[in-house]
Amino acid sequence: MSLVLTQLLNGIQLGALLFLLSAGLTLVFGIMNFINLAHGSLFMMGAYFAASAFAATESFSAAMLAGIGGGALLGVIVERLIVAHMYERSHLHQVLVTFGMVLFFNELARILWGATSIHAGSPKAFSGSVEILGNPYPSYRLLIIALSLAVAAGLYFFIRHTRLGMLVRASASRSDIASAMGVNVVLLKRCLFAFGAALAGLAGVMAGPITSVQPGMGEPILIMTLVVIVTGGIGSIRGAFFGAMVIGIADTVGRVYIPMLLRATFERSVAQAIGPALASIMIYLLMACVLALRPQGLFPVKHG
Amino acid sequence: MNSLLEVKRLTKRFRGIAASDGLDLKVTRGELHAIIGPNGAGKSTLIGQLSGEITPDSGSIAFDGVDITHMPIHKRALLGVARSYQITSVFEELTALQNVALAVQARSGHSFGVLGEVAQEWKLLEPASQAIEAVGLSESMNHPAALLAHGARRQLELAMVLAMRPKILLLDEPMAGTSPTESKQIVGLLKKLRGTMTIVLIEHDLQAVFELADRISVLVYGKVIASGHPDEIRSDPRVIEAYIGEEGLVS
Amino acid sequence: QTPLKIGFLGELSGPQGALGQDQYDGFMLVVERNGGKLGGVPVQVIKEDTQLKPDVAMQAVQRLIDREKVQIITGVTFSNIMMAIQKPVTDKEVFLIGSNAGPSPIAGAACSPYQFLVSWQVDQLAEVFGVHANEKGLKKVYLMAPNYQAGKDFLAGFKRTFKGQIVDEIYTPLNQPDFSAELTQLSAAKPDGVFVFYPGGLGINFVKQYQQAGLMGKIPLMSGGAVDGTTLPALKETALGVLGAFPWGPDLDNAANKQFVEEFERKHNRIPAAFAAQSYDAALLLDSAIAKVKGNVADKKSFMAALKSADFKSVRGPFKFGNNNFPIQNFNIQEVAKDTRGRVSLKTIATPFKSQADSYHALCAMK
Amino acid sequence: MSKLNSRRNWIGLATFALFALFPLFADLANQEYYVTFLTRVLIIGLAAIGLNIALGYAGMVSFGHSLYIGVGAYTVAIISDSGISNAALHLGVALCAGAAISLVVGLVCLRTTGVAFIMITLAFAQMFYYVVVGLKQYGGDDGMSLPSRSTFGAINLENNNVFYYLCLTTVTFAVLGVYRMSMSRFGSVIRGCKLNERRMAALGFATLRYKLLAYVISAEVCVVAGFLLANLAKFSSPSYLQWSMSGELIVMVVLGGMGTVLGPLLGAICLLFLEEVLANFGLPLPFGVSSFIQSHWMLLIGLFIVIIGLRVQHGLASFINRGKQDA
Amino acid sequence: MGNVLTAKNISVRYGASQVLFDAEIEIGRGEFVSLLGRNGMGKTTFVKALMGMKSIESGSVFFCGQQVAGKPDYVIARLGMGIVPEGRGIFPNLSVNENLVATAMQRKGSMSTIWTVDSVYELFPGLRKRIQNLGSDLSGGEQQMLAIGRALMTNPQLLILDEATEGLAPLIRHEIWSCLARLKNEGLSLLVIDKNIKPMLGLANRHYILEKGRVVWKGNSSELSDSPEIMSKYLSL
Ligand SMILES: Nc1ncnc2c1ncn2[C@@H]1O[C@H](COP(=O)(O)OP(=O)(O)OP(=O)(O)O)[C@@H](O)[C@H]1O
Ligand SMILES: Nc1ncnc2c1ncn2[C@@H]1O[C@H](COP(=O)(O)OP(=O)(O)OP(=O)(O)O)[C@@H](O)[C@H]1O
Ligand SMILES: [Mg+2]
Ligand SMILES: [Mg+2]
Repeated sequence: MSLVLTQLLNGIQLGALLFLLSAGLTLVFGIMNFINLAHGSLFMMGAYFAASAFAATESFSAAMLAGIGGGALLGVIVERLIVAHMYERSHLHQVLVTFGMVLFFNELARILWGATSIHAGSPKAFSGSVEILGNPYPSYRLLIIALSLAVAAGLYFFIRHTRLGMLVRASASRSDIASAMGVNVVLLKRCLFAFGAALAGLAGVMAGPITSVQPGMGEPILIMTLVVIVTGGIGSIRGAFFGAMVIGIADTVGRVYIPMLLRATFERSVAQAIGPALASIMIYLLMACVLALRPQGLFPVKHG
Repeated sequence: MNSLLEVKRLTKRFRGIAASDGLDLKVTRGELHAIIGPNGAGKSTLIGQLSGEITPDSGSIAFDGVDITHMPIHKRALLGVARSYQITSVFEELTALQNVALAVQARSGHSFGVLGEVAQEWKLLEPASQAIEAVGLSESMNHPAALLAHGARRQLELAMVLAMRPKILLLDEPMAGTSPTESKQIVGLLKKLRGTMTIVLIEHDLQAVFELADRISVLVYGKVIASGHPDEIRSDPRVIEAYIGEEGLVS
Repeated sequence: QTPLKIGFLGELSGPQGALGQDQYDGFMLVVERNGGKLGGVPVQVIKEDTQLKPDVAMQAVQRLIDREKVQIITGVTFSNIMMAIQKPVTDKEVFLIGSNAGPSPIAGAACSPYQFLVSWQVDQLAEVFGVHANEKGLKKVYLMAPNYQAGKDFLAGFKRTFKGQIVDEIYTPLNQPDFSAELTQLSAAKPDGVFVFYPGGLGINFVKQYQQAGLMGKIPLMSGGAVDGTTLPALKETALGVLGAFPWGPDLDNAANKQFVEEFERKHNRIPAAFAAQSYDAALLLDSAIAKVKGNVADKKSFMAALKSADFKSVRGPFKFGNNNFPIQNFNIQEVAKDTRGRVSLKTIATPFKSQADSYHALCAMK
Repeated sequence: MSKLNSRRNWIGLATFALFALFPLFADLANQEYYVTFLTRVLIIGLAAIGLNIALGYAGMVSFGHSLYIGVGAYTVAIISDSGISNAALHLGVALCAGAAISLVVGLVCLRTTGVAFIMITLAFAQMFYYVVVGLKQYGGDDGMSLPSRSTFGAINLENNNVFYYLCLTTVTFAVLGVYRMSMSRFGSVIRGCKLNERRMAALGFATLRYKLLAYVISAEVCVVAGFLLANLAKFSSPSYLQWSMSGELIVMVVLGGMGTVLGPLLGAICLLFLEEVLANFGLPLPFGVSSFIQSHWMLLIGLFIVIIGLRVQHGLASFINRGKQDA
Repeated sequence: MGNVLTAKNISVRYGASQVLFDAEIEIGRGEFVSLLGRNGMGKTTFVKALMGMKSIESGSVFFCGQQVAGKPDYVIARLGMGIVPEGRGIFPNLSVNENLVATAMQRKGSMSTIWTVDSVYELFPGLRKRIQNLGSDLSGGEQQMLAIGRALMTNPQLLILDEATEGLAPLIRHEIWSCLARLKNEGLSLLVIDKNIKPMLGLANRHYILEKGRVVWKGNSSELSDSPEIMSKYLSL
């Protein structure tokens, strides 16, 4: 039983990481109506910035600063040069431009840091594991969960209860009107994109110590993130949060228990053949089912 | 009485708000039936349910003896239910003629043919150009809809609706936002159509409503509170209180 | 004199690009040392990226053979690429000098006289661990690999030689970057040892997470692919104590290896990985064989014989080709440890296979 | 209008002639490699033509058409694997499988619109990708080799030139077919759905049915492309199913011109030639630029795609049209 | 006191088609000015050009003594131009209260009082009952009141209303007119576009008529009432 709970915790941790990425992506989509496939690249660049900073300073705080700050800076640059020209364009063109950006950034990372994955240090204080429910659990992963919950709470408060948050929501639905009422929407959008990029950078920082920092590391997780926001309801932070948790838990639990279940019912070779295949498409199946029943996702945003 | 459309106990709720609240309505064949009522009374919701874009929670809608409560939009259209939108809805990139030809195509059997060339099919083009002439838009026949002025688009939309040869026409505020000049044109057009088909008209322009309507129903909070001849309605104290106001009578 | 064209096919981009690059660097080390010549003949190495896609590799092979008219193709990083191109290349009677991937079919029934593998047959890596586990007296071992052909072959290879009990055998979806769930199951099962096959980036993920879960040092980790010269710079101290296996190691004590490691480090400023070593050997092999036929590669019979004789000093020490043109060589177990200069590197701790041929050579029709 | 049309026909014919004569030149220059290369261009172009039916004509932005290339390719590989090499059977089974899958996938996907549609099509393609990669008996990650090309009666497809002409014929038929379709009743209905679906329903069209059919047709063209692609390389690779394949197809369609007859083919030619040139960059530029381009050509392709997305609204086909009007 | 707004020679085009040709308008402090014309004559475009929501090709706009032509709309809004846009433009995903607060500006406008949430609720008691409702859940009339309240919360020097009574029931329409009368009495400058000319004849100081993008007539209410040929030619009355 405690094993199941630990697995649940694993799922929550994956969800937490996914949320960090989804939040930025869904924010940018919800407010600017911009679909950013290059979000995974910002994640990757964040991880690289952090790893380089760690190599130079041996300090995780410095790495964090570099990942978040670098992500935000890159966000500003990308927004100015490319994204700002794409807000009014069709989703198709946005997909295209950001698809090109994915290829570009992957190659850029390879040029700058080489094709090999590079070392991303983890904070000394969180390098061990702690005993939870009788099972050892990596304390670093608890840090990820805590950080992600803090971001979720902060975002919720920001969006719901600050005046800036109101302006963000207002611009999301009617940016033309918001601008006519005295809001500098261009600046707001730029900041927001940078903020989303900073969140992606943060996710990259946190993912560095558990995965390999290498070119193309953004794609698999980007696709999971897309699944999260579509399942949760595109453009909604709440949707991103619950979507991330649902997907994180479904993926983790599916990976462990589907092969087990199959093994209990089929003979070993059959179970081993279809188990992993089934486990790896779990989340896509889940998403297809959700969308077939609720095309708007689980928590659609309310618009007029 | 020969009623074409019969709505019974129609109910539709949005998050607690009853937009239709056990609504009953009968529309007689051939009449122009106006529906008025305060903002948020549920008029657009009613039209949405009649045309099929909104599914009612309960109740029934019978059209020409057929129960259409749960019929999909396109089937209703083929039965003869046509609607115009509050904001004109035409195919911007197509010419006026192509717009109307699509409407003709809709009721001429299936469209899975991939061989014939639409631009050569007189079966589609002739009725289309007739409909365009009927609304007085002949000289703009080959202009893209995107280039038409506001009034001309209204005319084009009417031509599309006419080309569908509907039995009933549902009009949601066709005069909203139109200047007196355009309003007069539309009133003129509706006068021409009146009698040739059944029309349900939603409008806040009382002058036009009283000028056109054979019968008026007043909708408040999702219920019909009064129904009758224009003169009865004009003097009904409940209608004055809920909708027209004392001053409204004067103007 | 027009240079002799040699095609180099490798995984040069994408997440696994480091492997191909290492291979290429090892090969070019010899070519450049000889002033752009092999066997006294000027050579032009045309490099083609396979992008880890068999179809792209097929195009590259077509380009090399049909357009560039090469007679020799070397490199080839991954098994799936090898499987896709081996037949098209050898059918055209072009020499295929593989310097990494060695899948079982081409060691067995699908072997060809035009193909020479300077590396090793993949199953050996797993088999050697099985033997090692027996020698160390491990009773219960937990197996994990990604869910694809190579992963399954690996675990099968381990089971072929391991005599103890397999606690569980887990296949994770390919591309799955996170192993938290599996590690939880693993640590609950309390095995004596863990044998995994996770190459490249997956291996980095796995080792990092294994360490964070507090399992490193508690349960010995035997890994295929996870620790080598390309992943250690990313793993650093995290990987200390992990076991790996290769026929070659940077600390092997022979003259050829000393020269190789020293020259490589001077040129590239990093410790070479096994891929570079094998490729270096491939270049030495070609050097010797081309010299024997005096550059007349078109004389296929003689060139084939020259290759087969393997008349060169391998960085691995004893080296000769078996009947299937796969090497007969030693296989070592290595532990991740700090080298004399304090860098994290591989230290040879045992040699369970001495001059051993692979398990499939009997299936090959060549004698 | 008629002048414009005749010019377009003229350009189309000239292109066709160029393609038709190409193998002769290639033989003369002893460069059969380029025949194979051009065959691949034609096949990928065919897939782009297929995608264009959904994307350009019906306005359904599918980010998952690689799925159908995979269906075509794997059907051939799996059937060949069991020893049957009859092309008619391969194609027949592939088309049936394609129809069944696209019907189901289409039905689910078409419940959504906009970005959700883009994402769910992507998700389905990913799902099939993982299934294929996970299934060891069908080669898994390694892909599947075909023992030989499909046999097509008396015609010997093993000959590269013959195979080239087969692809050229298929593409020509596809182009003509799309041209006819765009003028037909069906064509005008799906265009109407793209422009204003709500209105189409209100006019009395069962829009779902038409869009679904357009989706299935579009998928089937890609299935044929997959069938040819597997035969070309005698190999079926899971990378045909990767999302970057879908992405590149979209690039080709947009680059060439959405909703135009020849656009997708033009886009495919352009992009694939660019890739080929960059990856084998031969110009002797100073400061190691050449080798930089050779090894980092993806960077330039990425930039190229970004610029297309930023700048190209109507595609190359419209350039040709505009040029014609000026002339 | 001078003018709040003086605009001259405004030309605007949408792509290839020019919509405004040398249009001009002047609004004095505390004045109620109306902009009349048939559909598609360019009224909304004119207002958008003044606000900076649509870039102008040529012309000058002086607002509160500053040249604002070419400045972005949010700058002009912060200078004190408030708008009730065509189609209301309520933020659908914000509550009534948030709609009012989000874009509020605390400064001295052209009226004696500084507008706050409370004073808006006093003006429109109907809104107070719906404080927590989302903008999208309001009826058309309530949305219109909210749009006016939102504009007032920016404490503008000049309030522009574009078709503020469109689609409203007669009862509510009347309420809006009496509200505008009150605002005028309190000293706010107003520019109003509306198709109901009768109530405006009573309220407005001056009128401008636009025809095909040009100002073809300007004058005060009595001049307009006295020229039936103008009324019938341009306004079909
Ligand atoms: N999709 C929806 N979600 C939630 N509430 C809705 C929705 N559509 C309508 N409503 C609510 O239902 C009620 C009736 O709306 P409806 O649009 O039918 O009114 P109406 O009579 O057409 O008003 P008006 O004259 O202002 O157009 C309103 O209170 C409205 O807020
Ligand atoms: N976004 C646009 N793109 C192209 N043309 C436009 C656009 N918006 C308006 N127009 C055109 O500009 C002209 C003026 O439009 P505008 O909306 O300013 O008129 P209006 O006087 O406000 O009309 P209404 O009374 O209908 O609101 C019209 O002919 C219209 O077709
Ligand atoms: Mg309404
Ligand atoms: Mg207007």
